[in-house]
Amino acid sequence: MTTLLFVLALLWPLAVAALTLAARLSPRPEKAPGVASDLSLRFSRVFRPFSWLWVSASWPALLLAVSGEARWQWEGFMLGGLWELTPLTRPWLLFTALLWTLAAVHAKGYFKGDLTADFKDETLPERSASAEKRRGTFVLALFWPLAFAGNALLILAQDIASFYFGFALMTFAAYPLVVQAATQEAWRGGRVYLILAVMGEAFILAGLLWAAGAAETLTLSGVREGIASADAGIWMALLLFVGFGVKAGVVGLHVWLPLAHPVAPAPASAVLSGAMIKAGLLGWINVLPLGDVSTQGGLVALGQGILAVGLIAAFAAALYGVWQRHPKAVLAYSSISQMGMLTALVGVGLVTPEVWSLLWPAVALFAAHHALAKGALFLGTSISEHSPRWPVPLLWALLALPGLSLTGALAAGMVSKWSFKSALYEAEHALLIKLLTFAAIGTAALMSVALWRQWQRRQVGGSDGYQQGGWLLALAAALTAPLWLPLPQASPVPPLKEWWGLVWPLLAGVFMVACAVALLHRRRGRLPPAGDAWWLYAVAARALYRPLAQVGERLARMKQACVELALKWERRAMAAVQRCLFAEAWLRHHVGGLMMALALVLAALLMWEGGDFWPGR
Amino acid sequence: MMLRRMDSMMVSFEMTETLLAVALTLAAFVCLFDRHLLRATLCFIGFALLLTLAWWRLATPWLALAELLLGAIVSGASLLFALGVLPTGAALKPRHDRFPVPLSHGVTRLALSVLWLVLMAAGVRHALPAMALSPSEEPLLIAAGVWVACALGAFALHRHLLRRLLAFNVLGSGVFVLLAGMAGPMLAAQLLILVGLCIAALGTLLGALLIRRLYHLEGLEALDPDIDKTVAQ
Amino acid sequence: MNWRWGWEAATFAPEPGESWALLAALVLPLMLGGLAALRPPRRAWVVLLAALPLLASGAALFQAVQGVALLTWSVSFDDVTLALRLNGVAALLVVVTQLIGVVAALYTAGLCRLDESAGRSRWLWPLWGVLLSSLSVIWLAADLLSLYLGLELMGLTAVGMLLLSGKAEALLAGLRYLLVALVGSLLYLLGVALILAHWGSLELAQLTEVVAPEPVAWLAAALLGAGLATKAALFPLHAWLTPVHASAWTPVSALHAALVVKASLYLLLMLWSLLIPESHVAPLLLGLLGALAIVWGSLAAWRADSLKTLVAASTVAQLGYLMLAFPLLLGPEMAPEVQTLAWQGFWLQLLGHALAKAAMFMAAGNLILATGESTLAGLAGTSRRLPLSLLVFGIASVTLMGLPPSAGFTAKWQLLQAMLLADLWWAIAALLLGTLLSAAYVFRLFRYSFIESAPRKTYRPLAPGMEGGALLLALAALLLGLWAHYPLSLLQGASA
Amino acid sequence: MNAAWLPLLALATSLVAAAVIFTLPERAWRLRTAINLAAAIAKIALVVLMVRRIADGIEDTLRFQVIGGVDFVLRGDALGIMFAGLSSLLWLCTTLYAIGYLGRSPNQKRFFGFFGLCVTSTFGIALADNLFTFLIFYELLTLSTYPLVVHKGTPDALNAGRIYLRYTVTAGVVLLLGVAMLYSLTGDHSFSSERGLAPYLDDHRGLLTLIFALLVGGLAVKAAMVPLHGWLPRAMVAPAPVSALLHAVAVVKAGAFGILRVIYDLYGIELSVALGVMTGLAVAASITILYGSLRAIAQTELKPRLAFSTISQVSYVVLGVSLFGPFGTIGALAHLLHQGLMKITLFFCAGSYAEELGIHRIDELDGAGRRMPLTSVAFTLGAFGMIGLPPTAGFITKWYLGIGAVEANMLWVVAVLVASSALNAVYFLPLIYRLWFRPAPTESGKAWPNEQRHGRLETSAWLLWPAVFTAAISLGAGLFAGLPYSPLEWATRVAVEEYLP
Repeated sequence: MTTLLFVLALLWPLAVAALTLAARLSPRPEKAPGVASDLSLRFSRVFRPFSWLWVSASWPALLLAVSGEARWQWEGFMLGGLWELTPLTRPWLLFTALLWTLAAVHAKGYFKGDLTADFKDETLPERSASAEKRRGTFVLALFWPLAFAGNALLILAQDIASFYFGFALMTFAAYPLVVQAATQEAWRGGRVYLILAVMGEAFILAGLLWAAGAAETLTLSGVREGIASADAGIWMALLLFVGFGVKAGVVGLHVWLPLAHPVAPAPASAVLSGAMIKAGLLGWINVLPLGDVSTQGGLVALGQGILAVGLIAAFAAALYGVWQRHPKAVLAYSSISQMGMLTALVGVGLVTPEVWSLLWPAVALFAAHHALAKGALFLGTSISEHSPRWPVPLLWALLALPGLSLTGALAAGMVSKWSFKSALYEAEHALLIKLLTFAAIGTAALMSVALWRQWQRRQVGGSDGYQQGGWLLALAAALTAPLWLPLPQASPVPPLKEWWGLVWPLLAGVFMVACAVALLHRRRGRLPPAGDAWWLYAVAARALYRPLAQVGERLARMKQACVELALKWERRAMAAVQRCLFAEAWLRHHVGGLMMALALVLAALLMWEGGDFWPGR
Repeated sequence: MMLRRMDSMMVSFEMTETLLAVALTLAAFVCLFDRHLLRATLCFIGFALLLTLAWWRLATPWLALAELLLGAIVSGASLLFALGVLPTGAALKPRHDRFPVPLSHGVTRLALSVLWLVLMAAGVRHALPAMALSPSEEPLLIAAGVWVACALGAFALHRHLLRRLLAFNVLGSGVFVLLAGMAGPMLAAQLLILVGLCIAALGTLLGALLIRRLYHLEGLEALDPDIDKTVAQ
Repeated sequence: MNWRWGWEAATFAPEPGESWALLAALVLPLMLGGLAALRPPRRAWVVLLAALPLLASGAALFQAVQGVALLTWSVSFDDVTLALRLNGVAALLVVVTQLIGVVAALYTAGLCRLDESAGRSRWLWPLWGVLLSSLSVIWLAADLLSLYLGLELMGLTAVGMLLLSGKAEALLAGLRYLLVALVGSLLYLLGVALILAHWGSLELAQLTEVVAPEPVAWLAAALLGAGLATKAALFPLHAWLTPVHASAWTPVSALHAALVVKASLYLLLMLWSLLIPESHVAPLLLGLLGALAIVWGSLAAWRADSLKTLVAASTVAQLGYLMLAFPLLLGPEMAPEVQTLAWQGFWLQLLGHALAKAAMFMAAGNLILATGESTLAGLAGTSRRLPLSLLVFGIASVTLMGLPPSAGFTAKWQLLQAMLLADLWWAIAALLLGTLLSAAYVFRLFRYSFIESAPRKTYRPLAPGMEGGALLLALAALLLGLWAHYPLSLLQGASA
Repeated sequence: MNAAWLPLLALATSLVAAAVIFTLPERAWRLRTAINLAAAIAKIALVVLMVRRIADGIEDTLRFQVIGGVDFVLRGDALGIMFAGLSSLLWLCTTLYAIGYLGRSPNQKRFFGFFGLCVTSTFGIALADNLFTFLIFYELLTLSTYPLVVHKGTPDALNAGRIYLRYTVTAGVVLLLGVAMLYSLTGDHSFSSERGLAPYLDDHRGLLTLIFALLVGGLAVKAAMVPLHGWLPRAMVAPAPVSALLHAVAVVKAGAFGILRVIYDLYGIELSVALGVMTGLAVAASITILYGSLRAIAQTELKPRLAFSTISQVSYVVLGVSLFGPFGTIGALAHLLHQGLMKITLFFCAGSYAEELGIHRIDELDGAGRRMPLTSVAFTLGAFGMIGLPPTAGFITKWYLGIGAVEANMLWVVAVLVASSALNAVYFLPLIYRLWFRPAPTESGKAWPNEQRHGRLETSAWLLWPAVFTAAISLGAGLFAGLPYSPLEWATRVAVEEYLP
């Protein structure tokens, strides 16, 4: 039964994608009225994009996650497949699949207009532009289940090959999700996403190869042990950290997030920022020897570095993000900031391994909560742009709720904050706790800014029941995450005396934003662009590329010159040969003389050789 | 014959043979180096007749007969035919060989001929060690060596086809005489010579036909009418 | 060396059947040639049928030599001994000669059917017969008199055949060839005269016992060498060859290039291994000239404008490979295994080249006949219309290039092994360079033939048998390389 | 029981087919097609039979003596049958494709005849059991591919043919010298013999190294290793099926396979390591990999880009060989097959684009994915395989190569592999992007460069299905690499044999 669920969880999304494609390729009634039979018409209706069947792509995985821990092994798959739901991956799969499901429901409403456009009469004047967008939407619908399949596979996988497969599948299948809008910005965002993704894949591949080769293993647990015991473990770990860090938005490698998220449609942003970004985190947890008490000094140093990087991300992203104009960009920076905190926690896992056993449930909870809350926030951006005719305070309170939860001021957010704080207390990381608390100020500020930017762009009408339903469900799931997330032990509710410690950053953050808005809203300065360091990278890359291109050009010219020289020599040699061959006529003329000469030479040589040249012995 | 006489071990001077040898050599020289073609051809016929005499003197009547028939009559007639003398008609118009001989060609051919003479001498000396004691006893042998060397040189030097054919014929005769002189009265040697004579006559006949035909068709007198042009390039 | 050449007493006396086969091999070509002159055959099957007894005689000789390795016949009167000996080499050569001869006859029949200068073609048949017989005599003879007879007959008939096309350039080339060949024979005769005078015998088996390294042997070797080298068109005395082949009729060129020049080379090798088996410098000189021949001939073929000139010039280069074998075969300190390898390589190259060159000339003749063009450029675009002729040319050129699995390759392989063992690096370089250059000139034709934009022309159809026979020869050359072991085992003579 | 007829028969199927095709008239289209397909299927059946027998431990051998001390030997061993199987499978695909590609164009008789010869030579190379036999078929391959390269008969094609010959014939000569030197040193040496060349190491170290250099140098030309690769991009003027076969199986693989044979079955790995030639080879292969990728990026036409990609990819095989250790070996062997499958897919697709839409340049690819979805899916799969993304076959080999490099303590090789992956992504992802995400010219009112409607489907079925089939196999070879008889499993079997004698 579980095996069947495994298979279904992984294959059903693929099947959905295939059926969606098939429905698209089957003859369409309006194009070929005579050809399409009733059956094929029904087929294309049932399997059209954003049908319920399409939404159901993530259900088997959800069911699998709910049904409990399981394990399935099949040697025939790639390098030997091993899939397992561990105490860690079960909640992970659960929140991931849930978010995908809810985002899909939201998308069902979100793309309704595009969907009808899909079957619209093709003689519209603005055909080209709309056709492109429509196609983008279809491609999104096609790749959505594929990206989910990748995401589910990487969570389930315990062997390297299928993990890496899932990771790559998710990464590349997410590209159409980013570029759906087919605008200039979308293409740019997509490009940045892809460039960094490829770099990330390269680092991951290098790290995995190294670690797996050194440890002669094919499983992720083997990689962990290998890194822990290898001499060069720190370098392997560094490679892997950087590789997954691209996905997890580690500072410096995060530049794709603020560029790709705002351009993607809301449901895609939700899964990108909620579920997929966590794949990087899961990657770290899977391959870094977190909680391994035998870790060597090098790895501890790396852990400290990770810790620092994470904290920098947590603060810097907040500081930069508040200046963003687009709410989704602000949210993207918030994701960077939140992932920074998670990065710091991973660093703790390396620095003080003994605390990891306490810490990881907190990390899982944090991840789940952040995923769903961020999902709700992103979905909320589409709600605010097409807000339903609900009472305004209610709507905006609902829109603000996940943000509040993220700052740790209430509900699941508070629980998750407390659960890692309590773990950190045990490890006596007082400074870290303080810093994380300060980071929460940033979160609060970001949330306030995001809400404010949403307010500025609010529009009424045009939203759909599915859109709102998906959003509301995500919100509810986010707020109640500790209740349903299957963690080993129930997450502790913070004692009352700690409550203030969790709430004050919110107030501080909101206050600061309010002050800043009050002070600055008259000023018309240029706001820093989204994607911060990307622009620096681009300049640097261009500066680096130019001399390289020149070198290449020079080499090409040199090669050309060599070829020409060779050709010239060849021509000359041929001319010389031609001249030489005139000697053939000379030889023809002088056969008689040559014959005489040959006889003489032979005779002379033989006599000389015989030592009897002339005239006698 | 010559060898048989060697038994006596006495130094004698064969007048007839010497005269014959000198006459033959003179005829051969004229035949090889006279630019007047008809004269050279006639000289060759004379040479062949003298050679018949020589074969007779050497007590090889079969060879004498063959030389008379094949050498003098067939070859001679062929050469005359090639000249256009025999059946009157289109004769080779310039009866002179008018090809210039560059000095370098002449010098190299002369040098080659001289060296060949040395070669012949060495060959005869080593093949017939006894001859070294009395070289004058074998005037024909010595003469034949000279013919061979000169004829080869002439063959290499001349461009006119008829003259080359003549040179070949003289060369052939020289070789035959050398063979007979060195091998003595062996039947094998005579057979070899007979075959050679036949072939030489056939070759001369064929060559003469070709020369006529070529002259008729293209007006050619030499093999490489354009040699100077191509070499100059 | 003696046992290789079959200059030793035969263990068995020839049986009557074998003697008859020998007689048939020598006389049948004459009879068939005469018959054909009276009634020139026009159809391939007639030629085939008539040639069957001839081929059968060859097969019988082959069969005989397989059993006993060496057979000798001799006739004596007075001091003259005419001797024939049949060993592996001779049997192989006879069979190949007959094969090529018959295929050439087939081709000739086809050619006559196409009504190509029918008048003179009648003369081809008796000449063909004499040529085949004289070649067989040369392969089989074991005394210098028969050899001289065969050589002269062969030379004259060859000249006669070459003249038959009647074109002015053919006459010119033929006359040059005639003069050169006659003078060459005279040098040969001079050499023989020295031998006869000094050792008093013309029989090779007897001579082996008396010949010692002394001045007469050296001088004779030099004279024989120069004469035969001229007749065999060895570099630098090769220049008469190209125009001869380029202007003659196709089957004549084929026979000439395949067999006639080889006969002189055969004699050269045989007499040198008799006279100067221990010499170092003379074979070395010939080898060096061979290296030059490879380069020179290949370059000439590469730059050739007309197809037949290309094929003819390639003969010069291919003879160079055979010359390269001389320093390996003869010489004072050559190890036996080097000699064995070179011996095998020499014969394989000779046989392979004979078959391939005959096929190549025929293919080239077909191309020229069908298109009416003799230049390479004129053959542009032929691959579409004359694929079979090109294929034959291609297969033959595989042998010429020495690419596997052809006889040329196996021969080169053996020579290469021998050279490696003997450390003759310059010879290796020449050998390999030759391969490259031969590929260069062979593929020039193909390059032209593949041009698609060439103007369409009307092609003359070919008679049956003109392509089939050539294909047979080309394939024989190809497969000879792969099944070389069998013929080579015959070459080792009785003591192998 | 040794069945000598089996290798011979398997070899003869294509040879006889070629011979028969040469005798058929040009217009006998149906008969020719039937013979081609029947021979291809028969060959596959025979190969399958041989594979089963090898799995049972029977190595069928055909042997006869060519000259004293040198035999012609064909032996169906595990390594050889890998390559033979690939060539026969892809022969079928390519034949199908070529039938569609050539349509009713002229000179088909010549084309299919030499095609059959080419496959025969490849097959012979695969099963050759000593260097002599190998050399025979190796040279035969050169000859039989020349007419295919110049098939179009244009000046471009003829020039390419000349360049091709210059390279390959020279290489053949170098190889011949090497082989001859080796034979004169050691005599006939079977690939399957346990006795390596180790006994000669002490006395002939320099000579062995020289011979190694000659052999590998000669083979590297066909394997298109830098700087001996110049012929390959030029040979792109050949028709698509030829490029496909040349790149995927016949020529470049023959070179790579030869290097495999030389190192594994002739010198032996230990000896090669002891000679110290492996590092040099690895460096050369790495340079080729990176150089090929860099040059590929600079190409603006589709087929040359694929050609440079081939240059880069084939050296993976050489790289794997030069890593001492079983994983590198497995990677090399598996890549031999995987790269063949993936690259042939890419060339099929490139040919289909050119035939159906007239697309030759890369910027013309815009939007072709929607016009020809299945072809483009196949192309995408092939490209992902080249990049080495899972689950395609390319990932499997990259993985094993990487592990092999780590095991051999050559971490820089891992860096090369990763860099090559990234570079592959740089030159393949834009293609995929153009295929799928750019608007087609038809949408802005322009037309495809030269659109033909070849069939009811997106293009002619002959062109479509072979590409889809090979793409599916290359996907399957990665996805189910752990199953028995998969390329990886078979490669592992061979590697185990090599390392555990």
